[in-house]
Amino acid sequence: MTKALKLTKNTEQGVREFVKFLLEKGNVKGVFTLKKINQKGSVAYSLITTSDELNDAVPFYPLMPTNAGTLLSRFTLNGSTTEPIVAIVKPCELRAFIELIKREQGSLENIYIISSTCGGVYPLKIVAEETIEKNLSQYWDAVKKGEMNENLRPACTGCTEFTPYTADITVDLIGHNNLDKECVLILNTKKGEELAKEMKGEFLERELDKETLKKFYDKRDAAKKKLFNEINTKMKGLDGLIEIFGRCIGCHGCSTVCPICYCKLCEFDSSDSEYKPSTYESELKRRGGLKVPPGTIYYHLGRLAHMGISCVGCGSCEDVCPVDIPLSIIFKKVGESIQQIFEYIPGKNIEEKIPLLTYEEEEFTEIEE
Amino acid sequence: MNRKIGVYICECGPNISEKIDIDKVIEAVRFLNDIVVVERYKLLCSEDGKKYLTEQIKRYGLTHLIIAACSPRDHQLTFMEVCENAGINPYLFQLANIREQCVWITADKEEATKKAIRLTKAAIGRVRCHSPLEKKEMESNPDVLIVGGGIAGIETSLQLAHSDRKIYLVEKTASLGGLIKNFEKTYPEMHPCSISIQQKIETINKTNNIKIFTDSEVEDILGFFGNFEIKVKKNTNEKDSVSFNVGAVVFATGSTLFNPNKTTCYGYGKFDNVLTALEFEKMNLSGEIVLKNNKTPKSVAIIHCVGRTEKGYCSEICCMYSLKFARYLKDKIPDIKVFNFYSDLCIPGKTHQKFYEQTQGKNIDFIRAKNIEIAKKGEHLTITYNDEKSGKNNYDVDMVILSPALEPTADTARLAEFTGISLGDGGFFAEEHEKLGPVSTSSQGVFIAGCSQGPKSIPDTIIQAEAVTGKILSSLIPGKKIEPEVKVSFISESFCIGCKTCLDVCSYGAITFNETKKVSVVNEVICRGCGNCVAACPSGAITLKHFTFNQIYQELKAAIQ
Amino acid sequence: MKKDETFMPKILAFLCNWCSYAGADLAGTSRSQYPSSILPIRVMCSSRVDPLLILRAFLNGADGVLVAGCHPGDCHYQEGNYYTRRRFMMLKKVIEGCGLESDRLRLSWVSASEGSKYARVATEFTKKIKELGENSAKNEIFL
Amino acid sequence: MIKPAASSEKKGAVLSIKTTIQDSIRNLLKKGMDQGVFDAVLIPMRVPAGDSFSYVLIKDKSLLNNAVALPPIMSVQGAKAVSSVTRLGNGTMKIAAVMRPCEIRATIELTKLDQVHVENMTLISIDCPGVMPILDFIREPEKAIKLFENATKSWDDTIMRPVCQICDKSSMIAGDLHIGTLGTKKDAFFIISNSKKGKDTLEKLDIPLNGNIDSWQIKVKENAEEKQKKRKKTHKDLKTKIGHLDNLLDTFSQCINCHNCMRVCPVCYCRLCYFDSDKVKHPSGEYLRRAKEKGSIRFLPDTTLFHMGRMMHMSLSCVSCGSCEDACPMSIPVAQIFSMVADETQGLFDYVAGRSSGEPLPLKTYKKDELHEVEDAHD
Repeated sequence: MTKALKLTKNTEQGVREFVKFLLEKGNVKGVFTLKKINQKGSVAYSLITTSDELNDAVPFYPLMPTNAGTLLSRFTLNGSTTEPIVAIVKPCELRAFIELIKREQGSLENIYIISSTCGGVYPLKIVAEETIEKNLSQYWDAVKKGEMNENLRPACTGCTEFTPYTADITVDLIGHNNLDKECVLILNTKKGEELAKEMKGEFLERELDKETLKKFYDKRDAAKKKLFNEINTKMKGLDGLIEIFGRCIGCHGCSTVCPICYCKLCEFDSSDSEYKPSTYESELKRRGGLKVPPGTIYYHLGRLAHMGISCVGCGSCEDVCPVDIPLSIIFKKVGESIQQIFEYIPGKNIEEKIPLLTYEEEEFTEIEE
Repeated sequence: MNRKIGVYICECGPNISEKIDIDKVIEAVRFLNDIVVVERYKLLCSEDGKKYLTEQIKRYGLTHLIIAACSPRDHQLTFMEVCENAGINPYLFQLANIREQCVWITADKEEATKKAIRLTKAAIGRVRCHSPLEKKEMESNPDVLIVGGGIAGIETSLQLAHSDRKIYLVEKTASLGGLIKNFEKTYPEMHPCSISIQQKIETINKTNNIKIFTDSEVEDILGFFGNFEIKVKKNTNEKDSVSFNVGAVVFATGSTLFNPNKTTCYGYGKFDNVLTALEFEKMNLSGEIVLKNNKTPKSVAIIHCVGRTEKGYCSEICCMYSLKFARYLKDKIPDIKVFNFYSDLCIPGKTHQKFYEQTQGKNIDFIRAKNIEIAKKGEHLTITYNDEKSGKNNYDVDMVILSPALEPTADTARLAEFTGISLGDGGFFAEEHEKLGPVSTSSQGVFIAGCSQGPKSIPDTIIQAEAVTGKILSSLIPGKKIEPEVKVSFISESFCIGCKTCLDVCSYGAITFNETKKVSVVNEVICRGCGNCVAACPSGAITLKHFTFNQIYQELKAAIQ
Repeated sequence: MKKDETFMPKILAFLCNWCSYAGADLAGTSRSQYPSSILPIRVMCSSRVDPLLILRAFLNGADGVLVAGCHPGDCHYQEGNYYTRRRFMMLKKVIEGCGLESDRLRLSWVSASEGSKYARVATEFTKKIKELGENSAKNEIFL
Repeated sequence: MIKPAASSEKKGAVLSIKTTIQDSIRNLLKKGMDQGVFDAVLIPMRVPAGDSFSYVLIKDKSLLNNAVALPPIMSVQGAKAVSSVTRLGNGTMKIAAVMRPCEIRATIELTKLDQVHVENMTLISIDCPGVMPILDFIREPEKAIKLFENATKSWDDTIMRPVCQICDKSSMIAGDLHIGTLGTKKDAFFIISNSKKGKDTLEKLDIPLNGNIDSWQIKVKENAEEKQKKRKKTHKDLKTKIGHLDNLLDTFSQCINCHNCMRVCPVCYCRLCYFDSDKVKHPSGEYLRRAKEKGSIRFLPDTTLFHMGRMMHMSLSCVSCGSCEDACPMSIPVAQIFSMVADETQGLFDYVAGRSSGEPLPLKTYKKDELHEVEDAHD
């Protein structure tokens, strides 16, 4: 059994007060969490240093403006944080951060991670449409009952990795009946225990309810299979790919927001990917015509080859796609199929090497004919 | 740049001319961009051919050269030399292999001609993207550090000392000679051994350009081939450390014996009169073979293959020295009964079989046994075992000699880490290539000789010592600069994101990380130009010179179009 | 995909300099016969073969891509081919996951002494590619 | 203010439409290819799935049958397509590029930055009724095509992007040739030359420049004046709405830093944007310090800096094409804001982005006697 801290407040309020306490005690000097930033109800990740400002924090808001993995990486890219902070992030954001750390793009040092079992987030367009507030009570109702919500990001609908692996503290959300009366913080690590030690509340032994989560997993898994099957019927041959990606406008927004795409300058934006006039001429001779700018399929397949191994399936790519290409499901599907051959779950374990940076002498002997 | 590419197709006597329609190839490439001349010639690699090429290059003012002929494995260097002599950078040349991989693999003349055209076009596509590369030269230090004063180290030192260079020989114990100074005789000829090693040590002491450090250890090795910085410290005095520079390093750290204590069944360390092979050699060298109670043994068991299962390899020499022990015993105590317990006899080599037969002839028993256990029974030792046919069996003997496996010495791992080389099976130094590079390592300029590379006999050790000598003599010539590989990787600072992916995949430790700039940097002297890092880098920040993305891409594009 | 008996595929073969290129040379010197469809590209080590190069070749209309290197454990550069194998495996999954024909890619270990193996791989692979037919990417406009 | 070309330079022909105007344009281009006037044509074409259009560089004449000179959407700004083909040089092909006026103008801007080479290119524009928001098309392509067709006939802009609804430069501004559809009879359209290259091209195509284009000129002028009024009003309203810093911050508060707006912008030509570079990546201490100053900072900070910085970098060349807004996942009215700022910055220098390749970029030149209003008053 793991240690846990129970507060008799509704979960969001409880967490807010917990981090307020940490800030006031000086245990941390900053809180990184989602926060309402204006009257309109816009929500953004913020770095908060005073407890007053925490009143507007909405740590479990079902929205991911930017994958927090990217943001924490940006925060610690030029050296680990000089003062301790606590970050409240979603499981896939934590996993993305871990993947980035493996690539030397950040550091966990001096950062306490609070995460939760995650019911998924809504697509960002819901903010533009200003309809999110209407959905909230229904959202939390479903989470409480361990049921799936509708109209989430497709990536969330098919997400089976909704439990964090390496958080110091996990907040019990999915299937937690008393969400609005109590707040249960599961203290997974020594770091987490240490942090919660002086907080006023009831300390008990508690774990996430495996059975509830298994049921939830099964629902998600079925949804995922359905999504994968749907995309599989479309992804048939080059023609199928062109049908899907043909409307891509080449903004590369998917790679800009992808937490795993960490390059300074993407190879597909570099001069290596440019066509010379003579290239166009020889291509035209052969094909009769060529889409301009060219290289759409190459870009998407190439990106899969680059980051598929670490894709955490957060769905940010699809959310920013101006032409609604079902990127998140494609990347999740292909990503998982790559990850499976190496039995790798991105971001699960910080010690585990990225499969492409290591090898075993005896493996995949079947592909060599 | 205004390119002027000349294309020359070699008839290779009848080899190529009869198999394809060379004129069709000429037709197909004549009007491509930048081509100023396309010709055929009977044999380009001949002296006449080379002269012809030189004249052509000058006559047309060629900037790039394409030759369609044999495999680059045959004449790439020949033609690069022609380029250099004729004033073209040798890397502005490309050889299309239309012989081995084109005309010789099919009888269909038409198909072969088509393929030859594709390959020639591919070479042209590639050469257009070539950049000149300049030979690099570096001053190098001809001196050599040899770690380990056993037979491998001594032999290497003596061999190298004949050339004009200084040798530093570092031995961690108080005296040179290694394990074999304890051996009375060597098999199979049973010649005296300790005497000849003494003579070698005397010679080494007299040789001026060999500096010997005994009771000393290597503390650090920095740098690379041609320019290593060495730090050696005295074991007896922590503060007493010396630094010097060398151009090459030889690890001849030898091996040590598997400790039989690790398995309880032999009673080693528990019962009297259970000795290891080395303890027995020492006893034998001292003159008298006796039991603890000073009595002469009447029966002795020699147990082969001690630790073989645990280590997972056969140590090659134990069977032979066990036979030698039987000889020692018979020579000194003619009535003695000797039992050899073995699991597999290893007696390779042209003279060893004879030695084995002669040893057998002297009424010495060989028993193939499993599950050997030794117990004390009064004054005696009882050996219980399972033999091949009759099952469980036992013998009582006065003395037991264990022939343990050889394992690397304790400092092997430390030295490997200094030089960035890896450890192979059994924890011995890993050679560059099991067959093709048995004494080189992944770090250029670091060599291995003797048992530090794996268990081996004295002759094999000397062969390696001589091989290392040859390698050093030919690559590290006093007064001559060394030419590091020029086709190496290069990392663009502005593209590098600092994820250290390249550091992980490089087998040579050729890439380091600049912590201030947060970018990876290739040490061009260490890089061997395999290109692994290039394919690993997601940012496209790494270029392998002469095998750039564009060069390969243009080659393949021209090939399939 | 059109099927055509006279179809002569264009198969790129990335060969490592030390083993497979030498093996391919040996196939020639020992006059092993195999289809002229194979177009060799020499690289120093199979690990130089960036998956993106293969992707580009594929989208440029190469009917097949063969990557050949030293046998595991025999790499001239010690361990390059182990990385090649992982990258190749991954690329195959990407191609497959996107509904494309991953059979157009093949990885083979060919040592310097395996001329006949090289000829066999070349023959088999050509046969396979002939079955698959021409790579439609060759004439595609909307790539 | 637009400086129209002197009417004497504008000469045109009246061509008859046999089936549809699209067909007539295709035939004209085919004729050009047949006669070797063009080796290739850069023109939009519907993608195989039918859910978008894409620029295609066509050499095989038969492909022209699927070309659409005036598609309902602008998936990729045409200047980006021209840049992709010619950034590294003119090449040897003579190319006819058929684009919307704002795409031609962006192309002209890029000539000033050496990002396109149009010496071998004939730029052909067409009267533009605007484009629909891209998602409106993707979600219901067939319906959108009908809607657009009707809107083109009636010149009704209500279904178009907001920024198209206030576009006062939707006819011939720059380029070599222009296809006029305003003020024509049902079965005819105009082809108007706007440069020597345009004139030569028509000569080679045996099209005499003796048509009466007055009705077109009148209609274009009317249209531009009407739109200009609307534009000014919209900008004024917008300014009152976001004129204050707080409001501006509020407008950009929804920005998620995807930088799509920059990526699709035809005149944002940098390979690596300053706002994506190391220069905007700070050590953690710096972020913490800034958070402590205010009690809290948005992470990432500097979103407004990005947008305003971008205004500094590109508003002088902004052609108000609206690509940015189309690509914004958060539906921030970027294009409208940028068009407002662009009108002001360009107005400072009496500069109109893409009006003429002869006009130097304002920040690459200066006049000795100008802009004294920004100086401190001195005696």
